Amino acid sequence: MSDLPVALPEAEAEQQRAARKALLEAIIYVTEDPVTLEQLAKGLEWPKEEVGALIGELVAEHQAPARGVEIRAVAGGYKISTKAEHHEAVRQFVKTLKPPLKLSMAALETLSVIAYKQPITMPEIQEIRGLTAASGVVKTLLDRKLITTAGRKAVIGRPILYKTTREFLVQFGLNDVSELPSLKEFEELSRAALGEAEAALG
Amino acid sequence: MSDLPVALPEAEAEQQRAARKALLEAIIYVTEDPVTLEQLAKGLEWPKEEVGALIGELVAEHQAPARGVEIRAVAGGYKISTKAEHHEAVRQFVKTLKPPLKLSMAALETLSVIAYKQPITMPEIQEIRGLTAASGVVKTLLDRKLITTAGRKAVIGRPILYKTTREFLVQFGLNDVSELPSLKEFEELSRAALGEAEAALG
Amino acid sequence: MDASLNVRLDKYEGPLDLLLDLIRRQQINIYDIPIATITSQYLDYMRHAEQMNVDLGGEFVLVAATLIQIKSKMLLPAEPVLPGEEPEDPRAELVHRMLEHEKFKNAAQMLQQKRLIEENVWSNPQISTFVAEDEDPGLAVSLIDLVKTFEQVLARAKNRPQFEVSGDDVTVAQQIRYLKNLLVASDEPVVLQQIFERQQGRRPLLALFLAVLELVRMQAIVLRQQDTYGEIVIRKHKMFDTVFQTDEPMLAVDEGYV
Repeated sequence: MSDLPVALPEAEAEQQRAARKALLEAIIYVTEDPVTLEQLAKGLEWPKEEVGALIGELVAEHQAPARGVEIRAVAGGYKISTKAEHHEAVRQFVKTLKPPLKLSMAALETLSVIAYKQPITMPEIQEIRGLTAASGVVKTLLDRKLITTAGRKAVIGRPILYKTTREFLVQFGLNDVSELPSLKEFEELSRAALGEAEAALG
Repeated sequence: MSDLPVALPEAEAEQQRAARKALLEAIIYVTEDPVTLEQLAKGLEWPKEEVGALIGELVAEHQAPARGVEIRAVAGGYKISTKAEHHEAVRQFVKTLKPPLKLSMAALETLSVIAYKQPITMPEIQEIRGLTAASGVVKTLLDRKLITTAGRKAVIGRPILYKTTREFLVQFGLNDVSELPSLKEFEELSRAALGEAEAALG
Repeated sequence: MDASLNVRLDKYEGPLDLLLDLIRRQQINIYDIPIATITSQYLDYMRHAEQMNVDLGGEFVLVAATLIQIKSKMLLPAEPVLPGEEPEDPRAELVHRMLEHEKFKNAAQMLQQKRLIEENVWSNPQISTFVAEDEDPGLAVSLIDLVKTFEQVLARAKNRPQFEVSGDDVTVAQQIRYLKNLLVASDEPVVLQQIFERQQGRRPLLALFLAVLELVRMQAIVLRQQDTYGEIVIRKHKMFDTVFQTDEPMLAVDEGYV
């Protein structure tokens, strides 16, 4: 029998212990900077000794070989991270993931001009974008196989024409270039969005 | 004694199992987009069935009350996050982690129409919602990347078809659109709510 | 009319919403709507909205017409039906539409609850520590980004002449905005000489020169010259985005060069 007035029955105490450990794990998991014992004790209003003891248990449990992450004491606080022994394998795995198509703003602009105005030459792209430098971007798009050449235009200088590729269609989930939303359709959507916003304000 | 030539002694097999589970946990911990069974099996060059079985064990183990994070099936993949039951306490420590996705009721209704009837055109959405102006809301949903275009419908005017995105699944914690409760269930709800006067009177 | 039925002027999303609300608040069985009562309540609401200068839109009028039509049909003797055939209820079509609408309202609420759960869980992926640094950052793009971007390019093209030929009244602030837009839209450094050559007249040229100096002072841009007498190029300073986060620096410039 416990002689403390606030003592809980054993099962209940065990439950509370589990719940507190879980919450500590959750907090250490989400916080960006290592979170200190003091921050945890103060923020949760739990006794510092108890927080320390629970974290000790968490650290030990994460050491098990079947666990992929560990809790480490870093810069006076605690932080969850993957174990060093897995780093190489994780790095290898991340490389196998197909990254989503990412483009810089300049590349996206150029690609949109080519998509809607194809076939189109470099001077024409520059004219529409109002910028002198676009060749680097076109090279990037060619490298990514989003665009390809489509012969030469029969004007002075015979500049190369560019068009979008099959890969472009795949990346943007299109069956055909004719499926591109027309500018008119998009403008109607935008106008409607503006109109409705005004109505909501008015 | 095992009669398979490649079979490992039991202890060694157990060790390998633990190590693989740990690595899976590390990978799911690290990746931002929900990582799929296929990606894991392919990237690690392990049998898909084994990966599935190990993840099943991981999911179950994280359910324990003393664990603060869980592995959830979202958008066809797996993702680690804190448990919803800890949200209040965790929020205190991470005031700025996640900007909330604020959607009006009109946007949510349009989104639900698209989710259940996809792929669907704007006129069809307007028909169901009984409203002429729904395009502004559709634009908002497009901007938030919750829906995207899905080609055009082969009817007069070739209107654009819309469907929900992977981002929609992630934002709403769904594994798959088929996980949505059936419309029939909602119909029964409506009938119960709007027809109950009959029962009371009859 | 019952005083408790005072129309709520907080917006209904549409006529079906209004009808559903009238039915629910009076605990009416949707399969047996007292069409005359509901029609008059509906029209009252419309009149009220009109008095308050609330524009309800065409769909409300359309449903009003439907209600009146149903009401008149119900007054007529029922059309004779063949034995075994159910007599047609003029209200059936509207009821179906209301139930359909209600169904998606429920679905929307379900989505909202799901979203609420997602708002209450956090994830802290660490993938950045495992991705090679040399990968170009860029934005993940979708089809909609493509259209949106093209629209922006065209809008810029439409507005461009204002900067370049508007002659005498070009201000330093305008030139700063012009430079800013150029730099935002371009991955590559901008060649100073080329943009100077595009200016027409002394005043825009002077304003552009002052704009370049201003931007250097604000730490929004840096000027680089590779070789002596070589081309001078403008690049974004690493503070570029910070500088343009607020309108303050622009307002200061507007005041400084009146």
